[in-house]
Amino acid sequence: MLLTSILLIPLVVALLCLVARQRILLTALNISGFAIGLVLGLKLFRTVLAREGAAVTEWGEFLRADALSAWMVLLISVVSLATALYAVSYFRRDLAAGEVTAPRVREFYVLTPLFAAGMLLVVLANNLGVMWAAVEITALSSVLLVALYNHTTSLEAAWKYIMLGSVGLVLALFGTIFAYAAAVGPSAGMALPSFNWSRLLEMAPQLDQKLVKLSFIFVLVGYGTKAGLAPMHTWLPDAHSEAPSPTSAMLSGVSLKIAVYALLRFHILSAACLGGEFSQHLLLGFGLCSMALAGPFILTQKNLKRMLAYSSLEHVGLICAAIGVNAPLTVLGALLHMGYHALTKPVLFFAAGNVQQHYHTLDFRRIGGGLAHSMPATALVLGVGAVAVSGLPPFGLFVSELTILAGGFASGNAWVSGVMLASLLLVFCGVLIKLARLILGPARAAAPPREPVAAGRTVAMSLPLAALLLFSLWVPGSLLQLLELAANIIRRTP
Amino acid sequence: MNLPSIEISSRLITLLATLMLMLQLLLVVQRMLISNIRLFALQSLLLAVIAAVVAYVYGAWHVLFVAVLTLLGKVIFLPWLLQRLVRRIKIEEEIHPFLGMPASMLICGALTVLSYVVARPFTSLARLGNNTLPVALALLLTGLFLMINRRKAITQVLALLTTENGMMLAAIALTTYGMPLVVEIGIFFDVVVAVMVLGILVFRIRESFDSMDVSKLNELKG
Amino acid sequence: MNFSPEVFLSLSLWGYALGAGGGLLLLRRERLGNLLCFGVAAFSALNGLLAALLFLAGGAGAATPGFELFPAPLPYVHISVRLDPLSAFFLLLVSLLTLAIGIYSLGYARGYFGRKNVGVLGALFNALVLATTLLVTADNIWLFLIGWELMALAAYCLVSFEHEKAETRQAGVLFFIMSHIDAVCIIIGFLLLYQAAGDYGFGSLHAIGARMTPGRRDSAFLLFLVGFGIKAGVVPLHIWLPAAHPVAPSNVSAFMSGVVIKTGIYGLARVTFDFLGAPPLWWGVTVLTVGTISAVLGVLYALMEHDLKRLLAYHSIENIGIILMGLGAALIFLHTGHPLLATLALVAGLYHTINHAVFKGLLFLGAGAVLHATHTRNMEEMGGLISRMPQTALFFLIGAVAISALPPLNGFVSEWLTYQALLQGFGTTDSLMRLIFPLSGAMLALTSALAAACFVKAFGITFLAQPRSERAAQAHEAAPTMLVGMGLLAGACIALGLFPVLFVRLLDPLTQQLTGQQVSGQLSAAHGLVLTSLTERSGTVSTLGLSLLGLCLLPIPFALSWVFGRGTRVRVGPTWDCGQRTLTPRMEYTATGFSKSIRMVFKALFRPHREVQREYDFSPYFAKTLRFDSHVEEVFEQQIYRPVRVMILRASRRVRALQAGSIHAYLLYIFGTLVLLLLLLAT
Amino acid sequence: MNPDPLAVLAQTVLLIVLAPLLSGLIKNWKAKLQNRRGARIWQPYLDFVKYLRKDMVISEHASWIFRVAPWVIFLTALVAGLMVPLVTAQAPLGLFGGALAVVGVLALGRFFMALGGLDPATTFGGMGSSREMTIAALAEPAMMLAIFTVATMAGSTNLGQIVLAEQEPGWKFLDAPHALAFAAMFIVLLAETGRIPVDNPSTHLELTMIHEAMALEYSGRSLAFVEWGAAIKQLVLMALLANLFFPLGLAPGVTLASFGAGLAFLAAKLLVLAGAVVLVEFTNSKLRLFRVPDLLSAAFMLGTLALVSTFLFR
Repeated sequence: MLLTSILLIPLVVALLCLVARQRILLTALNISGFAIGLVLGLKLFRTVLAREGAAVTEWGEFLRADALSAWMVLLISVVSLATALYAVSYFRRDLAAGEVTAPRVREFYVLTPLFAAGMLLVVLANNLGVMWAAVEITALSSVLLVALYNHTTSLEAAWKYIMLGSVGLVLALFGTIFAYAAAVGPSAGMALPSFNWSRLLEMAPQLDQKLVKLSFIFVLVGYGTKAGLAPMHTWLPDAHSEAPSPTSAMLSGVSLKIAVYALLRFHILSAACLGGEFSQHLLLGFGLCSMALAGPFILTQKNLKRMLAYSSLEHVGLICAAIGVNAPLTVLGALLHMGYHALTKPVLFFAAGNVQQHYHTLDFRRIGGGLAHSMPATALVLGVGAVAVSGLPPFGLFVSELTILAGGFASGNAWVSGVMLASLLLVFCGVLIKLARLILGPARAAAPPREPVAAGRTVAMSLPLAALLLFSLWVPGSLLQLLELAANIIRRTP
Repeated sequence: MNLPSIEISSRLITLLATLMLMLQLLLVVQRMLISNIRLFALQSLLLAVIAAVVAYVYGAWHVLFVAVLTLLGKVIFLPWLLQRLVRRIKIEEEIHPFLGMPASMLICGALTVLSYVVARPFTSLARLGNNTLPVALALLLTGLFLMINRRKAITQVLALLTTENGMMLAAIALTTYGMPLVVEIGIFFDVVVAVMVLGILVFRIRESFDSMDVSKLNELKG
Repeated sequence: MNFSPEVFLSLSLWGYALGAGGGLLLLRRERLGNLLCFGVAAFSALNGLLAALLFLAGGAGAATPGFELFPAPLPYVHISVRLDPLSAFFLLLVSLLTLAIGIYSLGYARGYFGRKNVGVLGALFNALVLATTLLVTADNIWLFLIGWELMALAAYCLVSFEHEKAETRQAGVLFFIMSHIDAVCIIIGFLLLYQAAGDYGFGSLHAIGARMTPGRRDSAFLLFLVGFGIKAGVVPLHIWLPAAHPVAPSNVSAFMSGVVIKTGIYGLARVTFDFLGAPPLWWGVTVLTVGTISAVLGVLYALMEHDLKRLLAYHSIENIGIILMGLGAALIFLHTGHPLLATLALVAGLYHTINHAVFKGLLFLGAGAVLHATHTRNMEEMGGLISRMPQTALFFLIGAVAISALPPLNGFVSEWLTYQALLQGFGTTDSLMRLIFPLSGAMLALTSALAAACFVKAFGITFLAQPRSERAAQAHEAAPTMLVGMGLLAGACIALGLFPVLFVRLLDPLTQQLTGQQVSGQLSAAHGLVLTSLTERSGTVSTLGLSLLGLCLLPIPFALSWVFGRGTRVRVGPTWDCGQRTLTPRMEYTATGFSKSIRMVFKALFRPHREVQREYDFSPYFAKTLRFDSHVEEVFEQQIYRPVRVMILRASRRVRALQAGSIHAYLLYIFGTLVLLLLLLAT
Repeated sequence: MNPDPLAVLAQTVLLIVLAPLLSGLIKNWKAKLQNRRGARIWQPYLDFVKYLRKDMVISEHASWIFRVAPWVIFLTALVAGLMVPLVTAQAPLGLFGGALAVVGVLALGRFFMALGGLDPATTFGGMGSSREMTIAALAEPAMMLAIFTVATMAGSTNLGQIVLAEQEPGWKFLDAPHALAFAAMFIVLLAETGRIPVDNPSTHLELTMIHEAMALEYSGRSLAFVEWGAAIKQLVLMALLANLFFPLGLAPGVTLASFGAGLAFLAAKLLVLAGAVVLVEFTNSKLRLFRVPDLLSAAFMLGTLALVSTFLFR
């Protein structure tokens, strides 16, 4: 009943929010829903650990949660809880400023749990077709979230997001069908071969090799578009910068990783069938390409949220490349990196949201600088968040990045780590130059009056940051054990 | 289910698939929006017939259910919805796509050849009609090319739906009994909801931008 | 609780952490925050000093076992520190500087009351010292890199502490980018070592070079040389140093110039002597050449500066060059198989490291006091401060004499040792390569003479003659705590200068670890009074003897003036002014004027630009206003760094065009990728 | 070989007495060459005594450095002198420092003299200090190369050891390295003691004087010690040059008889060297300030050639 309850809670919250009127009720519903989700996530985490990594299945293998999906469930619930907490003060200010109408806020509170439910379904569904449908649900719910404001730019971003997303999903469906067709051949005698991932994994060696290659290519381009890998990433900066900050936090924080999760399922399948090289090289290539591409865009960036979006592009590229290298340390590092990035990126988007509400623009030149004087609390959080996202020591991203690099060296492909380090350096310089100019400097005359200290908002904003610092200094043994189990699933070692 | 009916049905399916490809090429050429929608409806009809034939030959009743769904959804409901949208927005004609007629025809030909080349190693697999997979791939690739080539939002949505038809054809052709019902329904509803969301967006874009020309949507740079 | 070095070390580390935390808590109450932060920093520094002295004096050759400071966040990431002679020596250096700067800052930070948040300054300073101490005593690659990046981060925040000025922000960003570039180089270097060793601990990395392929070993060395070279401020990679040090608060620039650039030297020494094993010849030659070039160019550019703190920053580059000369010579001797000479050169390099830390710290603290009093860094607006700030002037003079390598102070002793090492190096090989030693010796002589000229200018223009501006006229003596801080370092300068033999004995365990030789016995003669270069015959010097001799001879001039000039009186009168009315401060020699002759001599290098704009009403002979501007072209900045930056930005703008906004282009990218992959699959 | 007080005292007296005589001699000879009668040889003694008797006028802007500088100049010259072997092969204070220490101590004297020049806020003092430090900076590498040549040939920087090594039988007197090194040291001698091609000791013309400009503000006792210190420094450098390259007559031990013979030899060598200096002064005119670096770079080249020749020609 655990998995179904994890799925049902957000759906119920979504339905209730359809009915509820007052904003307080909506926020309470959302926060409590996601809090319960987190508790259930932790319960799932403990049960998976208790079963030594054997998968928790319900509805006759329709829902299945192994170590990898348990880790994903944790990330989804943490990010959505943080978003819900921040959204309270965010929309209070937006409503006060007349930026958005009450029905649209209600639309936000309905769609966000739906979005979370979609993501949870993706990670819990065992059937690849259902997984595809779940990704489609996340796409559709997040499109309307992106188009929440009625500016022309957010409509444009939403349109590009839905068009490119749909094309990606059609290709992903093609890939899924080819994978399914590969299973039809060998099991001619039996009845309809099951579309479940676990069964397909058992039959992997007998699958038709050519069809599996074709399917991985389509899935790579399809889900790669949703994950924002390099040449297919063009929708990412538009969607993440035009969406309301809570939504872009969820988009950047975890929805990219859901698409990467889907890609990983097929990567494990094709590795089991064809032997790792084919899919690993592709993942490595696309990952490095995304990392390399992020640098130039950040160096010449003019908009704060777009810069954060490109930083997410780089981190997703790093995760894919690390999994492509497929050394024990790099895969563990990649999973650890997913966790730390999921805690860091939302904080930056929350701070960017504050800046947008205060200055009504995100353009570096128009804000000019002196953020430390006009918005001291937000500037501090933005600064500390930037330090974390650039992978500097006190925070965990440094440890995960260095683990990946050490893994790259240990497994003999040092050049990969070299390219990674070069692009990380380029992005670091870009982020430093832009944010130093934004945060530091004298108070500007044209800047709006000093921001009143909203204690509630600052706490909500910096909660994930505190969690990040805690988990940077002390990684609990059980969490590490879960990550090792997940890494074994990805690398298919028993 | 005697032997000759399989022979006849596979030849029939090959014929229908080729017709679908022909319709696709017509779509590429056609300028008028309304006729585009009707062509799409016709193509969906052919797809439904193919599904019916497969269902009849293998007695797989759930494929028949898919045929009926396709008939209701894609042949009747979606074209009606799109036509209503087109009439309310009162834009009739695609002014001038990026590539002229001859160039786009040439590219579609090349794409079809590519899909045949890619699909060649899988001929041993296909049981019903030996060219359904290449046709499906061709539909996908030409549909994508159509999306790239056209400026109007509605045409892009139509192109997306044709690629979706190609996908359904591949599903039916490659797997003797089609995909599990749950998956079919999931996919179908997603497509319908997607079109409705696209409709909402097109309507909102129509309000803020006075035209449906998608190439005007280029404010977000860098 | 036995008083072993580890106890003091952990006390010192936790002390700094407490100071940092305390500073953040006491943001509101400035006075208490200042006292707590810098007081705790000074106390912890004292602990660190005791730990280092106890360890080195104990002569314990073997390193103490590493102990965990903090439970490991990940199984392979251990936060464990270990004291071995090399890290103990640098711990001594860090703690000595922090003690003096801590005391100094108690007075200096008062200047920021009301203006800036002193709690933040104290907390960041404690964090910087904590990171540096962790870095120096780290026991594995992880803690070293964590310490390295934390140091860079804390130093960046401190450099841009007064971020209202645009110059400070730019300098801070440049500093942080360069530190990150050197962090990247070092990470790749260490991962190459990890690849060979399979383990992160420094213990397992010892002499790992033997087990690496020559190609990988050389690339590791080059990466480390570039990485640590950037942090040390070696010439082609030095541009951040003269930008960052002047804009930082003076106690921070003293710490950065005295200690932070020494972490580069620590890294280089640890890697080349401890990890990479027997060096090939070209390593030593590269380090020696780079050292010589840095020394000469450092001092030449220092001479052209009229900003007091930029002048001192360039001098850091010069002294780092001298240290690298010592280390380079030691590497060459290790290759040619002369361990005793290598140890002499190593002792010379490390002795100069601590000397430079002490007198550069003293000079920066002095400059800080001057800046605190006159609110300007421009020497052209100073003058006559010796009568207004007598103690600061005396301490600055001691620092100036020490840095110009004049007997009897410590600069002379370490440069004497370097000369001896270079001199005896000339006789070791027969190949033409031996010419490099005397040539770098001559360049060292040129450097120290130019340094003397530069500090005559710095001291003379800043402290002597008449005040050139109103602000300099109203200068007042620095606070007592600042004087105590400076006095401590001045005392250290004198002690290190007069009693070198004592200090060389402290270096014994270190040379035993790095080159397997102990030379303090050979280096001292006449029961500790005289310093020799390995054999008494090859050269001796005794700074103590010289100063005592000077005192003994003092009665002779007194006697002469008593015998002949008993009844003479001393009268104070106006300076000779060729009969004009009075000598105004505008007639005095200026810093730019003082360095004019050297600018003319080295015209080819400086390419000076000189511009005079005259405004006159009716006749060109009676100018209404005269504007004179002369500056020296920043060769490295213009020729190397600016073109690279412009090229990168132009390439990025071209890549930016990819995201041009048209959805058709985006669809084309996806379509293109798909078609490409399909073609790839089909063939 | 720890220093015995008798030798130290003797050498100190010798230095203090001989220095003014030497500069007086040089002035006298130069005058005679310009067919002038010139001042008496012992004129400098009278000048120094006269200065000692006069009152001292100190500038109002000057600080304690202005008062301390003359003492430092005088004492550093004396200390440097005690480390140079004048009469006996072993300098009385050879243990305390070799060639490098002599250079360092003289540099300390120069440092304080330059500060003394800057202190009374006069333009001439600043100009003198700036030029003095520039020339010293350019002269030092050449001097260091010469010392390196001699030191490597003898295997030690200790002046006593170098002289002893040179007195061994198999020592060729002016072989190539020593000749080149001597030439380089001679140019450096002219630069350091402010002789004609570099600086004109007898002029008060503010555009050309270097050493004189720094001593402009001194009067009375201070002036005496500044001038005396300069004279001692000149003697020390000349003795260093003479004994290092022509170590004739330097007795290894310290006995009364050897002291007398050593003195005679020293006097002869100094006279020859002084003659050379006077000849150079007489035949040349003062170089323009920005031509002096070319002269000093010539000295640097000579030094490098000397160094190279130590192992190329042997």
